[in-house]
Amino acid sequence: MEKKVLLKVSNLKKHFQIRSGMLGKESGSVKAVDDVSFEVFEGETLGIVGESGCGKSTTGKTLMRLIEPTDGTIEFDGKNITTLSKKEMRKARRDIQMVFQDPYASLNPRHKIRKILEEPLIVHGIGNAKERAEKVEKYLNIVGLSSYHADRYPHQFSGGQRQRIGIARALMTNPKLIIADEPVSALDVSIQAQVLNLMKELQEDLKLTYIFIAHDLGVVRHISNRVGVMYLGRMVELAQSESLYEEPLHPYTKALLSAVPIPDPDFAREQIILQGDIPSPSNPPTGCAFNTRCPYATQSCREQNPTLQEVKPGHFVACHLYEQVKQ
Amino acid sequence: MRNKKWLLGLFLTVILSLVLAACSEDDATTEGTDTGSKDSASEEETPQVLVFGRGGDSVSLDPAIVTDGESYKVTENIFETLLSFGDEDTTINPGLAKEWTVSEDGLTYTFELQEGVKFHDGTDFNAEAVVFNFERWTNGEAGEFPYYESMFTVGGEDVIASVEASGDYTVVFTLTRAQAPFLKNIAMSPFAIASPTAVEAAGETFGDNPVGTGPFKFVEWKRNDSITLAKNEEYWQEGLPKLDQLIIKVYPDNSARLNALVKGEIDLADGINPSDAESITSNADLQLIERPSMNVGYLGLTSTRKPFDNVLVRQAVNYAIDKKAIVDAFYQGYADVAVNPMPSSISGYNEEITGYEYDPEKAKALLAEAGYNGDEIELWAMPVARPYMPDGQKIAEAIQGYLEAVGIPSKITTYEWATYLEKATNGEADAFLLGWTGDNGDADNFLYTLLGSANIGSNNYSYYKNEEVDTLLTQAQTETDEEKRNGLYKQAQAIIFEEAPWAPIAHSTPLLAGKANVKGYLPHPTGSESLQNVYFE
Amino acid sequence: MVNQKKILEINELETSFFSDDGKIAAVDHVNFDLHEGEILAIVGESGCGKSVTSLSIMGLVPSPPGKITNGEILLQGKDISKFSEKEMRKIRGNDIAMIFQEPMTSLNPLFTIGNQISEAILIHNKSWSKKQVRERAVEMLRLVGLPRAEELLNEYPHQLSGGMRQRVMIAMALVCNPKVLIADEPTTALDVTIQAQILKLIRELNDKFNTAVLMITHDLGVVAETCQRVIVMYAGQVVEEATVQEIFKNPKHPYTKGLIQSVPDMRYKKESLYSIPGNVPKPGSVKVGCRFAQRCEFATDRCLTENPALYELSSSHKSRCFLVEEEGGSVNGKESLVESK
Amino acid sequence: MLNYIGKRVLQLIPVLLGMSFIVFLIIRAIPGNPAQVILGQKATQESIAALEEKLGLNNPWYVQYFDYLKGLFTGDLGESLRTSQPISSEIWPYLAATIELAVFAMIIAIIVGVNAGIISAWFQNSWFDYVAMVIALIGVSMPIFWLGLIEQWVFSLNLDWLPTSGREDVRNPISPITNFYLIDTLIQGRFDQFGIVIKHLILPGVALATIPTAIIARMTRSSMLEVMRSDYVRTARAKGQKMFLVVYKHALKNALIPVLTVIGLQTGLLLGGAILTETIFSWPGIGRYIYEAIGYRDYTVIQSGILVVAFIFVMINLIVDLLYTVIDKRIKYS
Amino acid sequence: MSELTQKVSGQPIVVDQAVGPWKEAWRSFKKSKSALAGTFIVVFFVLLAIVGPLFVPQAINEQNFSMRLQAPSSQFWFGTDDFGRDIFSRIVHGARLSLTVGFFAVIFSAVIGSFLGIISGYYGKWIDTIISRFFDIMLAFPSILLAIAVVSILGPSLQNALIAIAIINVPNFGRLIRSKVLSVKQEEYVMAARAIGMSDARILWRHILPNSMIPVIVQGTLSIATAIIEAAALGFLGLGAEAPQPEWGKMLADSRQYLMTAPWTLIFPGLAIMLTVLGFNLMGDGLRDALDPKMKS
Repeated sequence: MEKKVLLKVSNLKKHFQIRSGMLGKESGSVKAVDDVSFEVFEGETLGIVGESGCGKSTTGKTLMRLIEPTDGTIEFDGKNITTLSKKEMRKARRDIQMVFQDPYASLNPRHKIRKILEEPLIVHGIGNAKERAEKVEKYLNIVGLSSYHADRYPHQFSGGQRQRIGIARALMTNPKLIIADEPVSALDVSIQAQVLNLMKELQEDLKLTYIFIAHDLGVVRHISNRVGVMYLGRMVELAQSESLYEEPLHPYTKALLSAVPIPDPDFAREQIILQGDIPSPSNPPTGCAFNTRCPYATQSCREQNPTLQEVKPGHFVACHLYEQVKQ
Repeated sequence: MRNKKWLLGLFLTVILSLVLAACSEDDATTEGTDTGSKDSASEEETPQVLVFGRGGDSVSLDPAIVTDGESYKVTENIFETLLSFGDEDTTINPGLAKEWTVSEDGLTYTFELQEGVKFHDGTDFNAEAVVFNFERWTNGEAGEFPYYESMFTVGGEDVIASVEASGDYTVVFTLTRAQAPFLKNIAMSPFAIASPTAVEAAGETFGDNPVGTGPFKFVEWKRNDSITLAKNEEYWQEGLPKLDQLIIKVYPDNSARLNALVKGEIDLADGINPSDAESITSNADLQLIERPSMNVGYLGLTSTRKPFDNVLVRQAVNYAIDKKAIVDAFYQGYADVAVNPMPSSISGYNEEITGYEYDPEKAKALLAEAGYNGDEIELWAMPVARPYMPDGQKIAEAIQGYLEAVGIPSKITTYEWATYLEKATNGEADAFLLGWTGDNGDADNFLYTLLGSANIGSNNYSYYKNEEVDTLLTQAQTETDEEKRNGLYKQAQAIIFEEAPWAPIAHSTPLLAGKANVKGYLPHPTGSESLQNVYFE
Repeated sequence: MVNQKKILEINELETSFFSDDGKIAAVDHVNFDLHEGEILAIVGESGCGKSVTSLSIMGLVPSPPGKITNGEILLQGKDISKFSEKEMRKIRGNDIAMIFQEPMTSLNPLFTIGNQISEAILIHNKSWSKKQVRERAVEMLRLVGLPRAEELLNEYPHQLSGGMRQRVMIAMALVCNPKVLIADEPTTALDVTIQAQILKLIRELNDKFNTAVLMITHDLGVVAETCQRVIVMYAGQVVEEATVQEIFKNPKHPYTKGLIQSVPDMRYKKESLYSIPGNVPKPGSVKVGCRFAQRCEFATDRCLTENPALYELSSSHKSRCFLVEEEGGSVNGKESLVESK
Repeated sequence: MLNYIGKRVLQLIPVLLGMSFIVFLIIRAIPGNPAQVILGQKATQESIAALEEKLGLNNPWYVQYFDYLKGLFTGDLGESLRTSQPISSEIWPYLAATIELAVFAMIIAIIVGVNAGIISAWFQNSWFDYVAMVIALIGVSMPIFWLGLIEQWVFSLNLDWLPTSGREDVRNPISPITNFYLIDTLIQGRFDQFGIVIKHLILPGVALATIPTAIIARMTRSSMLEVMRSDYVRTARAKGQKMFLVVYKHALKNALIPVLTVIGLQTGLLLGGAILTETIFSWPGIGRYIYEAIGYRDYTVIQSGILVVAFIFVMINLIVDLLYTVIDKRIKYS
Repeated sequence: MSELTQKVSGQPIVVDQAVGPWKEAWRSFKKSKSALAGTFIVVFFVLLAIVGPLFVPQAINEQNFSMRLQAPSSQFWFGTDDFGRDIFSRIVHGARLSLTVGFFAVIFSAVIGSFLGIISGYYGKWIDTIISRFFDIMLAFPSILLAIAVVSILGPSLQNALIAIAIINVPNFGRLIRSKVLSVKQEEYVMAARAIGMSDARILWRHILPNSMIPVIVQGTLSIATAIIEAAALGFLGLGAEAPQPEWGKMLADSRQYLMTAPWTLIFPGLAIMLTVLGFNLMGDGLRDALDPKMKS
């Protein structure tokens, strides 16, 4: 069955410049996102995982052009949104919405919930005052809050409730795609489960497509259909989530999965403990970014940067080990 | 760890310095009182050091190039003029010239100089030195010797045609026109004789290293702070000066200066507020010293501006103000109520004029007659204390009250002193407070300078112009017969009184104060005097 | 394990915070023992009182507004909760050491690593020579697996990565051979791969030195991988205490059950996660009844009016739930002792 | 580091240039004519015009400005219009007087302020804390010219403990070498005079120190309170460190950074803004020098005086920034 | 899901009222005794300025030389000055002048400073460079000298002193706002606003401005305090209020010569300045703690 591609990202790059010296000359750049390509199908959840500094959040924000990409194209619903004017892009955001990590910081502390939720509607000129009020109530109910909550301020809510509000805000304009950037990492486990369940229900009810960015591999597996693993600004592996979790191919993915503590004292496994730290993205190693920590690194890994290749149907990996296999 | 040491170091240093301070404080106090008692004991062996506190620093110590009174206060002690004023008046006395003769036509003056006088640098004082000085001034660039220009040029023409030495100790002056106050002019501080050697050697910096023949030698100048002079051991007048050292110290603030005097930090202080007079007289350690008055403080009424273009309004203002009350309140009685534009001590003063009495009813009547419409006027008050008016702001406030009472509303306006003068010169004020201190005690220096129409745009701030007055005043300038000359001035004063270009307010007695043991100090009406006769008892 | 020597006993500990609204007990009559050489986990969600418990043991509850208002903390039989600040200083870092959640902020940014480790040594070994101190510092840095130990001594914390800093913290904590190490969320701020390194290190050091470790965490995965026994806290109270096997295989308290079920397990994909409804109550807000009753699916009227005791199912398993009482749990041990007092 | 200093100094150039330009325009916008002021009330129109020409005041303003700039680039601050003295030599005694007073005041302010702040934070909500903070608040609310007067009234006139004004005992004058009298007297071994200088410094120093002390105390307190809550302070306590050392070693060094900013800023302010104190205590300082120059319309003195003060101000800021790097190795300027 | 909602709402902790940030701030403000004391002082002086002049015993400019320099008595509570004017009455009137100057000077500098700061902080780039350099220059000026220069240009009067004080305070506000805008710009809710497609102008007005204004309110209150002192200082130097206005600084300057003989002429105006300033400082501190606990001096 051919699924419809909702979002197609090709060769996305975001380099932050570092300036120094007397005249602020550009002395280098942080390659936060470096040549990332993937597709998102309608109705699915694409998880993006990685450790801090891997560029997953930057990728998410670049997709909405909250951060302007340095290079590459983003096609949304068949339309190239990288070339849209600022104004057109603002309109396009009606269909792509975002849920943020920090439910404390992403709500304006001086606005009541009603105002926060109404804002997207006003911005996009949807409905009159009455319709807007109704819609606010409706979505408050949808995310499990009550209509009387509309007249409260953000600080009167708990973290989980605030994240529900954040989700409600994202839903107000009936978007097609929601980019959720670490939506549950600031929450306690029991609350996290509530929010994850809510997101899943909403996806089914409202036919949403998610890009779910997180560092918690358990959470990502739970919610995603497909998962991409990022390391130092690059996508190192992308596959169906079953395939990725059961048979990870990239040495980094393997190590990452084996490092996750399993809440089961009887579960025995051979842990791969990686040596050393993640290199700085401003000064990444040459060749494969992972070669400094990779147990299988060869000379070519130090010299050449592997590309993301489909080594099994629907399973992409960027590693020299598999290039050879394929050839 | 390093950090801690640093802190500790700082801490110790400070503690140490505080401890040192505490210890030495005691020493200092005892020593301080010691010197104090020795001073007052006036023992021969201990040096007599007098500290004179004043309000501002000198601009330069070259008297020829400056115009400010603070500079002359110092140069009077370093330099001497050919002729000198009397101790407390402006009579002419010998100075560096012991005798002088005037030709009949008043165009040739011959001076016989003191012999055996030496400048502080050892240069001989003689006729050549006098000639050198006058030539220096005559040949100066425009604006370089402002007083020489203003006193010895009339209408762009030099008054002094030549100065020649006709012997080692004889100097002959030839004038282009007769000048009645010529001798008084010669006696003025700016025309003090400087050492030719030093002038040539120092060039532009002569003002920092002044060398004269006076009773004191220059020692040191800490700008804006103090100038130290030492006794001239070789001074030609026997037994003078009596002080060994003279320190002239700046206290810009009147109260600070008085405090310093009370505390014994200084011995003499000028610029005493009249309001402090009482506390000084009641203090046994202090004496109040009155400087003879040679000034006038007045309320100028710009006669080119409404409503003061009307003589009736000007007269009304004169009637409206209770000058006596102002003098009592703000001069604490240390002033005479002014009637004429010049003080009574100056010859030519018209005693027949009694002035406008305080009569608000009459003022109202005059205003009604003049058809004054009740427009608000600007009443300018000077921002700084002047010898002729210790507190312009407050006097303005008082005048404002009096004017209000007769129906002239006014708004007190102040500018910074520099701006104030400039704007007043431009005739921008309706009514303004100002004053004048005489330079040489001559009537011309008051009446012509302040009310002659030639000085409109300069010192005639009230823009007063009366042809009759002008004629009288120019006649008087060249009239050498004292009697006739005084007659002319009396006539002029009568007209000025009627025309009322000012409301003269007071001839103040500037106050000084000193320690009770300071003797022999005779303040001079011009404001600058030599301290050669001063001593401690 | 039970027979092992108790090194730390917490009896009826109550730590309260005082504000304008009155007294709020953040730690409410908590009892547990820590045995020599074991790793004991205190697990719970934010605000459950686990961190305050650890600070109470260290005598570092910020005061004001906090204060230990009841109970005793016995370190090898001596009640250190009654110690003066001066006496406490001799305990801290020497008998009980602590590492914190944020290795980024737990090291003083303005002093070198060497300075900070030496300080920890010198406080309790005043007579040591400079050389001795330095050698010990290098030894400790090597022990926690840091390369270039000698050079590190002259470096500042910001020059190190998060993982390295946490190693430094551990080295610093162990420098005086403490009997107890309190690790307060030691890996929460770290990436997964680094977390694995640190947890491994803690296990190794525990093995090697037989130091008892009190591991404060919210991550059940960490608990399962490192600990032998577990204490579950909820709203200031201990709600369950058991061996790690029992907790995961046979949890008794509904909260523990819920907690375990709500964790997304990376190994499986569940259709829907179990979620505990509602929110964690604010400290002091539940005055009567079981503190979990509002969120508990088994809650009865009794639960709303009566606070359950910590019932003992076996010598190694206790749970604060009336269901356990019905199963035959009994009140004994310290709790009964103290209550009967 | 050197690179950074160079860069900062380069950055100063536009600021100082802009400043010289603004000062130049402002003072020429002030009505009043320097020639008139110099010659005084008794001057004639001719002599004023002549003097204007001599001083170059009748040139167009931009010519005057570029002449002035040219001088600046060759290190020449110009000559005072009034006294014809080169400003570069004239200004130093004033500047030294102000620096001595300001440094004295800042030492008082730092010692008292920092310690009061530390102790207040350490014993938060104690009586000391309350009293110190109330005093500090009154301190920042104090019109210091009034305080100076009251000080004189109490300590000098009524109690007769300290001199009213000036820098030295007039009868026992100090021969200046560096013009820092504390240093000069020590060089000359005149310890009696050193004590006298200290006595003269106390009243104006305390008046001047009042506001900085209060600000530093408040700043130190809030900064310390924040630092005291930090993890590394908890770490230090967890090591068993003595509270005194925790406070004065671990916490203080960290808390010092924002305090340092305030110290720098206040020092800068004292150097230029002590006009009132200098007037009341007859202190021959730079503030009064410039203030009087405004009165005399001594353009060159105002221009150069303000530039020098501004230069010192920005240099202090630079030094403060560099001190950060000494205290905090995380801060790297490159 | 409805079940869940019920559970949530069934929580015992339900705050049923919307407690806005302002109300919250007021609550914490009320708790601070010193803030209340400050407010009390400020309100007292404001009332004094508004209605005081109606009740004072004597017309302030009525001169009576027979009553010069009278010590405080039941007739003249604070004594009389050298015009025989009642100092108490003059201080009451002076409150109006000082508060007016303080208030309006701060309003002007806050408005201009905020405007420049917002432009600079929000648009950045070369505008920011220019405005920031301008602020640098202004700040490097010794501010009192700048004020003196401004007054010298405009002529000494209370109104011009106000303008001078407003000018010297502009960079303080400008810098404050600029840094606040820069930090608010980084807040996640601003990112969130952009994510819903909001335009820059709207973000500026709805999100950045309201959240940046808090420090302005706090700084404004504190600046009124300094502005009052600055006005008094200018008055003291004779560059502020014109005679016979009873401005406190000018009253001090006018009475300096009576320090020894009639100290009451100095003590009361000085106390009035100090108390008013203290009031604003206390209130400003309280506001800071209540509105913006993170903000530091």
